[in-house]
Amino acid sequence: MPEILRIKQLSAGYGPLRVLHEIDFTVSEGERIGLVGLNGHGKTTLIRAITHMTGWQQGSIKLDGEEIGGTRSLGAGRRTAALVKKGIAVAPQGDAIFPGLSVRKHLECGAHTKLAWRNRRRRIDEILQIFPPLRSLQHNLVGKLSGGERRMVSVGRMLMSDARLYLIDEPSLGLAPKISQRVMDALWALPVTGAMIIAEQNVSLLSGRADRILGMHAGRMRGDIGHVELN
Amino acid sequence: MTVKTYYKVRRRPWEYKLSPDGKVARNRLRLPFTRRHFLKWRDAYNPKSLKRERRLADKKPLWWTIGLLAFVVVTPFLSNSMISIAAIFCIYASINLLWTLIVGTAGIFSLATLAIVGVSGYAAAASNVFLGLPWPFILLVGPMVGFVAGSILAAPSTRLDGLYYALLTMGVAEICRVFVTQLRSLTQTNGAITQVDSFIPEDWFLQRPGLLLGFAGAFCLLLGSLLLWRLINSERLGLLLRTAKTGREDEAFAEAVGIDFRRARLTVFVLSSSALGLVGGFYAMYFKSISPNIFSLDQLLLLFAMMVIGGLGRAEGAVVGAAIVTLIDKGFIEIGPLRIILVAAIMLVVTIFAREGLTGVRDQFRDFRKRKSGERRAQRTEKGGEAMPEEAVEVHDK
Amino acid sequence: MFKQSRRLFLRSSAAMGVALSVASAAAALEPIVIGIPAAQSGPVGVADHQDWTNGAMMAIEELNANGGVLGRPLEAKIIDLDMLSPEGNVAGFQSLIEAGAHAIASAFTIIPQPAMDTAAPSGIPYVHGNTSTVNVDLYKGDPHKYRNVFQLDVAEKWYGSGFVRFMSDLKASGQWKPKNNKVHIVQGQISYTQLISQATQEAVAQTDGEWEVVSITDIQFPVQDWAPVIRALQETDAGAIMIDHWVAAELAAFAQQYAYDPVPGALVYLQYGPSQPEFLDLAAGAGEGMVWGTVYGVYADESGTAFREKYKDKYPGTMGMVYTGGGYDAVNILADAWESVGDPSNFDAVGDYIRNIEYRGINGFYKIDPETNSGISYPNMVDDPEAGQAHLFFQVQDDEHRIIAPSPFAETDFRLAPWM
Amino acid sequence: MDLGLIIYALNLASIYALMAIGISILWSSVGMINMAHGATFATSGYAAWFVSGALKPAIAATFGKTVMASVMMASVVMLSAVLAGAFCGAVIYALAFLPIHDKPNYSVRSLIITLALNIGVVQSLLWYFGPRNRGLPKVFGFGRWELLDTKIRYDQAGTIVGASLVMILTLAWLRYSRRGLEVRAMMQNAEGAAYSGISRQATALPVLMLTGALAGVAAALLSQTIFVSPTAGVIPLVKGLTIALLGGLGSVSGAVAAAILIGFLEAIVGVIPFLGQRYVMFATFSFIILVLIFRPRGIGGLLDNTRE
Repeated sequence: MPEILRIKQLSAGYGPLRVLHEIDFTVSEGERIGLVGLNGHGKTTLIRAITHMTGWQQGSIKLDGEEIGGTRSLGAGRRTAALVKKGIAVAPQGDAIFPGLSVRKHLECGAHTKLAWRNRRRRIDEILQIFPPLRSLQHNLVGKLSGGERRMVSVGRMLMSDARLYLIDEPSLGLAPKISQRVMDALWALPVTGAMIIAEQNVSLLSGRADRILGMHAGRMRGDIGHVELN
Repeated sequence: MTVKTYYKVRRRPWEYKLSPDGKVARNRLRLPFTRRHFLKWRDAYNPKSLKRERRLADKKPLWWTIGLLAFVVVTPFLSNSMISIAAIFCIYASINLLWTLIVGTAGIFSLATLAIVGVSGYAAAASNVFLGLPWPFILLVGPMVGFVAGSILAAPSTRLDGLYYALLTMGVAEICRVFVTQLRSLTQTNGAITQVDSFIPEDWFLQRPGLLLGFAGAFCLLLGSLLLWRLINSERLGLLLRTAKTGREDEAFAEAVGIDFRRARLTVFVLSSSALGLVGGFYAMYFKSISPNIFSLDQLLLLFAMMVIGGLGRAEGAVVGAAIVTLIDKGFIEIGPLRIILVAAIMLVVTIFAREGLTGVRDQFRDFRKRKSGERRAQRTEKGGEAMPEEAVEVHDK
Repeated sequence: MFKQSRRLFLRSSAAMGVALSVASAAAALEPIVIGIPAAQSGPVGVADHQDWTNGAMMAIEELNANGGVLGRPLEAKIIDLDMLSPEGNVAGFQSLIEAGAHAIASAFTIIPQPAMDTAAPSGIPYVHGNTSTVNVDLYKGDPHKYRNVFQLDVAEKWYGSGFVRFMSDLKASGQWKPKNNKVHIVQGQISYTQLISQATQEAVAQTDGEWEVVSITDIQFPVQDWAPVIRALQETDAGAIMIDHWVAAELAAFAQQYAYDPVPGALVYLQYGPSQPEFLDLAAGAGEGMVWGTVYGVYADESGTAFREKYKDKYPGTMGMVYTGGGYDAVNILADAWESVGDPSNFDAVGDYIRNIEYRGINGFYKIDPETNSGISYPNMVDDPEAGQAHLFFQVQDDEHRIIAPSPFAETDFRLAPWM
Repeated sequence: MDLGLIIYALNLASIYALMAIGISILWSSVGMINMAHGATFATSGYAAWFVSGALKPAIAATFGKTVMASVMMASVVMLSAVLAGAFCGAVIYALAFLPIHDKPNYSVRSLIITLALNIGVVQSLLWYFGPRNRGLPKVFGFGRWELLDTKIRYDQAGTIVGASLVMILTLAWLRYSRRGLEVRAMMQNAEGAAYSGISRQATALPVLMLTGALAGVAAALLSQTIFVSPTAGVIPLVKGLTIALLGGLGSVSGAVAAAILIGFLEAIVGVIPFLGQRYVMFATFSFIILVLIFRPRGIGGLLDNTRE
């Protein structure tokens, strides 16, 4: 299996303050990886560092064998858009949504490649298939939707363009158990090429479905912890 | 086996330290009626020599004293026009200090500063010219009107967001200007009130002794503004406000733990407004006249340029900026419009490169140096380079 | 003494390479400095001040070409005056006095008191064209203190009575038959325009019904669109319209819009603004037939025409009709005074000379009225055409300013405007 | 209230709206209060004057006094103003956005830089071109129509129609084009936009150029009624800013509504006998202050969702 993402010795943080310490891991084609850890132990920072939202000072990140961003990054989202275009699709924590756009328009925003833009109508229909509740809401403003629906829109937007790597940050956060279960079910059922990383606090939503589960603790990677209960 | 290199951690070897007698208890001066001290002396034992050392932790008061003393000593020997410029500088610097109190300490983005100066100046001048009050009352009427104007203006500040409030105050200034120029009784003089009585005797006006007297007055005004700045920022009020310096969440937090944040802000606003009223009265007396130009946008922008060049929110920024811009604007009138372009260019360059104006350059450079040394340390240590706590400074990252 | 001789040495050594001539001998002496405070960066008055500076520079160059004054060259010291604020006026005048100016020649300032107060203590001769009553009042308040502050022209209030006199004369001469006796005044908000409006209303009231002010419309600088004003003019349908505003560009905009929608048969009087060079360029033909006036304008007689030609040679394009001549005359008057007093540093002697001056310049005859320390206006104050500065009335004819009144100085007759 | 007054009000409103939506779009997408909008206005006016003056002989030589000549002249004026406005936008991008957009205090610092640019450009224009006003060639020609007993000047009609057309085009571009979608996404959530592959640096340039071009159009249109001068941009800037704020900074439809409101307010105050023209500014600002006191976020919140 070819490698999609290889992270070596990544240390990231805010200024001199380190949050992540020497993260090392690789993701191969077709893998679905769960990233578990308690609140504040670096899951979100890791995802933000990969997308250059948070600066990192040391290490290397390779996407498909190609170095992205050199050995350090200023963060601040300066290169995020460029990375997204290179094939990293992100559904960030807390739904980066556009409240004034309709669901359809919102999904269109995700079609950033030429191909996706040309096929955007068909794609949107496909995504509406994946998330049936959105079908009746497709002309409503996203700002007026409920939390679960917003999360679906956010994930749907992520899926609009083909990417090599999908990063999903805490899809169940703040949702009622039933709805979060439904979102997770849809996520695991996605027909995804490339690889996917789902960060999650609730390990029960991952176990049994993820190919691997990686643990994060105090800003360090705990390695593959398999399917053990984590507490 | 690798050879380890040790880096020396330096601790300000250049700093001058006093070595007091270790047996005598420390005797410190206090500001009257307060628990505050004039200077921030810090005692420590030198770990090597085990001697008691005393250093001044905050050297700003020292620099202030030296700077102001030099200024007041040198000015009387200058030419007439330079003395005038010095006096104008004092007036502008006072206005800017008080404005800084409003914008920086109280966190209310008001653009009505000059409007308050103008309204109180007009009221004070009118009380003298039309009601015949003798000149000492100008210094009473000014602050009173400033107090009222400040109270009225302060009311919407809690309701409106920064930018909207800024615009509202700009509108107030414009309304004042239009109103004054419309006043039929002032038509003769284009809306200006002239021939205001002054603390400068009529015969001395704009001549050597009068200029010096005027300068002395303006300098006292500047000292007064500095004192007010110091009192507000070091007293309870300033401490209260500093608990919620950084943003909305902090504000909510401060409110939640029982700090009446709004009240503190409004108090600072009204206090500064009263002081601005005094400046307005002084302005009318100093020039014996006051014109609607004080409400104009150009004048406001000039003052804003001063604060920006010096550094928004800092006392020294307000004064240094006022010095630079006043000197260019009033001192270089021979080069015509070029001088305004020069001011704009300085403003542009300072803002692009310095995040907090000229007086913030030192801090910015230190932050930069700290970050760099932190990064270097991270690179040469094997274990990822944990930052030392003292280096973990707040770096404004987006 | 030492300083002077050192400077002399420096100057002469600098001039070593140049062949010695009379002119360079004059240049070797300490120059006489004329301070010119001119607004260059402010929002108003920049064009007028430019005119004044141009006129003054022309006079200085001419005088220097003729060997200077008292054998000394003249030198202009020009500073950028912020004439709207007290501190700006004070700073400007102080710096001129300190730079060693021997006199100050200024077009005008908006708030005269700080400027006068700065100039007065030093006793420096300060000649200007403020055209303002405030000056006169200040002078009357303390004639000794302001003794050397001379307003070369007259206070603005004469514009009012002068205009009414002009209308009556024009009517009497039969060149214009007004369709009714109504006068419609459109007034700006600054003291200048307000005082002119008041004076006009008073003068109209004294005509016993020959004229009647029926409507007054207020405008506010800057006027973005004259449509509401033109509507008001249409509604009033007066026989004479006075646009009492001073910004040339806005008057040109008025002319353009008025050309679409004229009030038939009305005489349109634009007060002073069209004197500025830009009016004709901007109106682009729409100003045809409009009348304007000035109490301080360049004559079209022999000397005036010669001056106009010289000026146009030096500064091509449309010429300003007021302050060009004003600046030129002011410098010549100062030169006269210095020539006969002999010592430019003796301010009071120079002031005394100007107080008693009788000088015929290109803007008319200069004589200082001791009551007001300012000029005398013909025919408003005196009946002799050569005893004061004529209150000139111009009409735009064939895209040029032509003087149509008062009769001794008229170039041509009044012509009916296209809409009359 | 008759038709003439309505035309006058609409004329004012269309110029104000052109300025205000530029300021509004810029604030909500790039997060910048553009104080250099007035300088852009003045510069565009001068560019149109300069280019049309330079090309006048060539056009006269090629087309003579035909209709084609005036059409050419009109397009030269509009085009040069628009291009100059867009160029100013690019300069603002290079000075006030690129160096600091990811640095601390960006919003305040960009405001200050644009303010400095405004002061500097206005004084440079005054210094270089002198204080004299300049007249642009009449894009819509001289003359007027009589419609329902009301006289409508060509330039009034042209301004209203032209400005509306430009605004409709702008709004359509925002609504239907891909770039427009990106801009709208950025207006609503900058970080989310970055995650959608919309780069702030890449989008800010066209936005700044577009708003600059809008100011250029406004300059060319307003200069049909008044003239080009260095300080010509001051009033449009102040009016544009206040109207953008009244419209609830960041809301395009709010800005248009506010512009129409203020246009009519000014027209009506101007004809009320005891108020008249001299109280127009007074009334405008009082009205805006009143609205802000009762609706602290302007009137835009009524119309759509804006960026917080």
